[in-house]
Amino acid sequence: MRITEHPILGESNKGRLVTFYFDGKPIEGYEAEPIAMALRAAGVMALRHTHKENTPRGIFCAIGRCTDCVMVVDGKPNVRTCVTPLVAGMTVLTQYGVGAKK
Amino acid sequence: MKRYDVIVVGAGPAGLSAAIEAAKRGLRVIVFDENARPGGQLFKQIHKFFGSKEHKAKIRGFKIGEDLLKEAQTAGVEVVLNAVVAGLYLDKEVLVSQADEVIHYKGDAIIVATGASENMITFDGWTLPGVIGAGAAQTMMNLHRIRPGKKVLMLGTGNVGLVVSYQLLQAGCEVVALVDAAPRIGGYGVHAAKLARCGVPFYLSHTIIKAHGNDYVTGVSIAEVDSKWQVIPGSQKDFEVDTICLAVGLSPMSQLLKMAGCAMEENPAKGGYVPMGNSYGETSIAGIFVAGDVSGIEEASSAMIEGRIAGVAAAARLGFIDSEELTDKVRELEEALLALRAGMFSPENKGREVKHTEEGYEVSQSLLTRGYLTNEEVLSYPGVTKAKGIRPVIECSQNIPCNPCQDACPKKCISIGEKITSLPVVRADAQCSGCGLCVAACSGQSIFLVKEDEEAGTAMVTIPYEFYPLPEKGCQGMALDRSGQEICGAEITEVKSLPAFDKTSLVTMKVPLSMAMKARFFKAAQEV
Amino acid sequence: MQNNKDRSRNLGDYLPAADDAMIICRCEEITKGEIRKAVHDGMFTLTEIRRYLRTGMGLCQGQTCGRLIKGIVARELGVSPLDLEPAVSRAPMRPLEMKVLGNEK
Amino acid sequence: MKNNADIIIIGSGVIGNAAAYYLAKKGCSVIVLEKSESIGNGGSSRNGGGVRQSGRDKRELPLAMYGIKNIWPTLSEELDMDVEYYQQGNLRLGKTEAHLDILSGLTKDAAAGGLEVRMIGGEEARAICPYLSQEVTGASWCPTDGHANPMLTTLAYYRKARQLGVRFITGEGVQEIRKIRGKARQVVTQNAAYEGATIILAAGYESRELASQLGIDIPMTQALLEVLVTEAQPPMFYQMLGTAAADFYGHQSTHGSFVFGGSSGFEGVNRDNGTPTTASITASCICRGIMKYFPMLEDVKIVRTWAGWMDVCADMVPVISPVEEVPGLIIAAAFSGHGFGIAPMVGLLLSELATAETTTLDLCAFRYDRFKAKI
Repeated sequence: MRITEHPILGESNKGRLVTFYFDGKPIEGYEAEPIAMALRAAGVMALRHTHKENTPRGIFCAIGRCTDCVMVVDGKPNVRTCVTPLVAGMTVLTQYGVGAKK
Repeated sequence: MKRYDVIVVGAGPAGLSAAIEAAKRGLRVIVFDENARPGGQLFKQIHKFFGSKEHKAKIRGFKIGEDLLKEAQTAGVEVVLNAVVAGLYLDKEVLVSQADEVIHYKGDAIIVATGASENMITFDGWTLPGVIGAGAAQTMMNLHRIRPGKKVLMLGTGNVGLVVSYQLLQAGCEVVALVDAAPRIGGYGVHAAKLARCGVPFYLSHTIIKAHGNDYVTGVSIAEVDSKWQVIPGSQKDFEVDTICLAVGLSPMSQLLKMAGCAMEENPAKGGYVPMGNSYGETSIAGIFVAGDVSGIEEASSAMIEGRIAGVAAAARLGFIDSEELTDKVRELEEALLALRAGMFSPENKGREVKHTEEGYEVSQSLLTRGYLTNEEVLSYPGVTKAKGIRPVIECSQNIPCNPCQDACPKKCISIGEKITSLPVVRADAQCSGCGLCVAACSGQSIFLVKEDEEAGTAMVTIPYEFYPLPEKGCQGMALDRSGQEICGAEITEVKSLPAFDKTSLVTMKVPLSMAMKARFFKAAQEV
Repeated sequence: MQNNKDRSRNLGDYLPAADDAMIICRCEEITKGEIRKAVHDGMFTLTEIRRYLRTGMGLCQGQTCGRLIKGIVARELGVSPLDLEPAVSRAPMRPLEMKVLGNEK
Repeated sequence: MKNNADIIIIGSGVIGNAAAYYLAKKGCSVIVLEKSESIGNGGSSRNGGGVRQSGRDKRELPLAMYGIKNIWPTLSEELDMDVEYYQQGNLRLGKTEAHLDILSGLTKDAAAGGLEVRMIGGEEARAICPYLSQEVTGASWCPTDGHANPMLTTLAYYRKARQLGVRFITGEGVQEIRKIRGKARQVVTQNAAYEGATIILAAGYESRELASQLGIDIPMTQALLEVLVTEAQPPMFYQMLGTAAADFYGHQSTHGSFVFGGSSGFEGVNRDNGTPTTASITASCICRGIMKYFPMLEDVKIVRTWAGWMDVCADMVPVISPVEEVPGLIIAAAFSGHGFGIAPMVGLLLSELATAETTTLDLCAFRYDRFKAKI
């Protein structure tokens, strides 16, 4: 899903590829890009499941406003992954309701 | 308590412009933005802007952003990023969260330029992953270089829906359809035409009835609506898509102002709940100003001018300039603003169908409902001449505020006149050299060069091209007409990509003579 | 506004609609049907709806659903959305960790 | 529609709404007039939700105890709506000797009034609420205290009263209570005049101005209180909490969010812009207070803060009283920031006063004419 070459923006230069962990699986993403973008590039659509209806949610506004992309990042729930920069070694978990799956 | 002359909230086009004008007049200015990058929406806007020179026309949004940042730096503006303004309190105090602390700041003036947020619309399945805002798509593609999906359906044919759809194509996505419940395309016809000639269909008077999928979007159903917005039974159409983009308007993000106690009003012409303000953007609380989308939804071009007005007005309120300088400067800026607010898409025409241009030309119904001018209609506009030899063909049929083509032609073949919303006229005695500067300068990509060769029975058609990969000279393929239909074989005879064209390449294709006024896009033959 | 003042005004019966199960407030998962019923229960202002159902009280603080709810409530009351005052705006504008908000400079 | 009723209530807060409900149940016709556009928009929707007996003035204690024994446990059922009432005790926490002295004093007074409340050590406090920091050295513990959702309680009374035929009119600010032939009878607003045999004035601080037109002064002032609300957390504990040092108070709600109130210390001299508005320093101060007792909440995010006015009486106890010198007038105001927990009981008592029944509890301690100079 990554755009490597673009007619207007030219070649992509996103810096260093790093490894992080999504639900235990190692995934690669670019350092400092939003976590949600790295996950989208890796084909992950559902970032959390809701509290009442347990339905999946993903990126919606992509600018930190709608809070639909919240996940458990390094143990902290409700982290807006569309505006939180990726750091090497991060552990990112799908959020279920208000926390990680028990 | 940290203290500044002016605190600006939001480093988008309005906020930066305000900060620049204030700082240039000697004020100590700080700008806070919650994002990691400044520029607001400008860095997501990769198209060339409309307007005239003073509005930075034909410059791409992100370049305007870079220029504004440089200008701010030179003027001595402090820009603080990743800084969330948590609240706007009594005595013009803001509480700002930066990294792991919150910091108190007070300003003698506060300029709120927080922009807008996207409106949403509900339908069965709208919470599924894969249903996203058009702004989200833009952010993903142009900031983070991620395709939102492979196959996308866009809901909304205002300028945002049209521009983002084009960006999706540029990013390599397939746009399966543009859908709008309104019976007419809401945005500029030229933006719609760019999509139509790539073969993207428009479904007007249609709405989404369901997004399919269990874990994420796998398809979408749309249906036609009647004049009372009720779904017409049996009109359902299904598409296989992985992404549904919603571009159904913006709302001013005015929460800070409401919290501060500014008098607010619900104003449909301004797109929602906005602070009441005077012509300088000053709210009911003296010293609190607003500029840009937060004070009423418009384009980035007008946001920049509103920002400049607020910056100058803040300088006057704080006694850095006298009232004469204020009046002079604001008069000049307001004229520029009025120029942008004129034409068929002016705020007062919002929601109204305009049937004729200012010049009396009929507005094409085909353009409004299908996104393209018919072969016959094209010939009626003043940008299209029957002159022989190479010439510009300007398929510009609506009064939009834009005039770069007039300035671009070194031979002065194109004239718009004083009023920048007027339709461009190609002079009958035009001595076109075929330089192509007008083609690249047209922000709406609606200028083509046409040259017939009667003897050979062929014609050369030069089109603006902003896709990747660029076809090469000698490349064979098909020419498409304005509706995106393949109409004949075509061969690329020249490809020009000059710095002066600013990333718009000029691709010339050879087509049969009869196709000279029909062929408007090129599709390379699939390599076997 | 005049219209909303008398809370004994007859709104007619609450009639179930096909799209009552549609989520409107994405954060708190409040449906259109719940919002419509709340109006019939006497919640005539956006502030009351918010307190009654928690719409707009989730993580995003109503940034997405505010406008949608306004439309639903207005329709149920038979008034223009322009007559409904949006619910209040409260600091902080984005969620802030306690340790950050407590660490003042 | 008719503007006459048996009883006119001024103010649709939890007190006014509860009174309206109990009166309607008795078969009275009632009109409730509310100045705000929204029902219960004052302190009723802006408080910590405590349903406490401990820590109360001994004059209020019987009201609180009666309500907790007889009304709160079945209130959700009675009103057909979950008011999120939890009766899992109240911990008032201390960290220093001075704190424990304060708590011991309060505990002694309350126990003397017949309340089951006792001092416990830090370990026992942590056994009740395992999330408390080691710094907590002791607490007062009242197992029958609890909390409820004030917004829902206020709206539940409104909803039920409305169903029973009570007429509520919002955006209807009262300008004057007029005496007719020696009796308080007419309530005049900008739009209309309403008439009732009895008028219950339950308009918070604004009751002072209206009563003064009839020559009655309730010595009270207005003070701002602020509350912060966190993002939802997994269920952790359901006790009501407070501290000896008044750093903060609050609880975790059904929704999972924590609702914590507190102050900066400047409440008595704060300014506002005509609406109850939060100050830039208070939420931070409350956060620091909470983290001293619950360090593990430091990463929890605050999603919202709000402010509300308390109507603070000179002696910190409300006025719940018929006004004999203005026949027909009943005042219920000056709840001093702890009216919510006793509101159902006060509503019941008001319904008895307004129908000239013998009140379930003696209300002498709450008379409007109790205030005397100090020497």
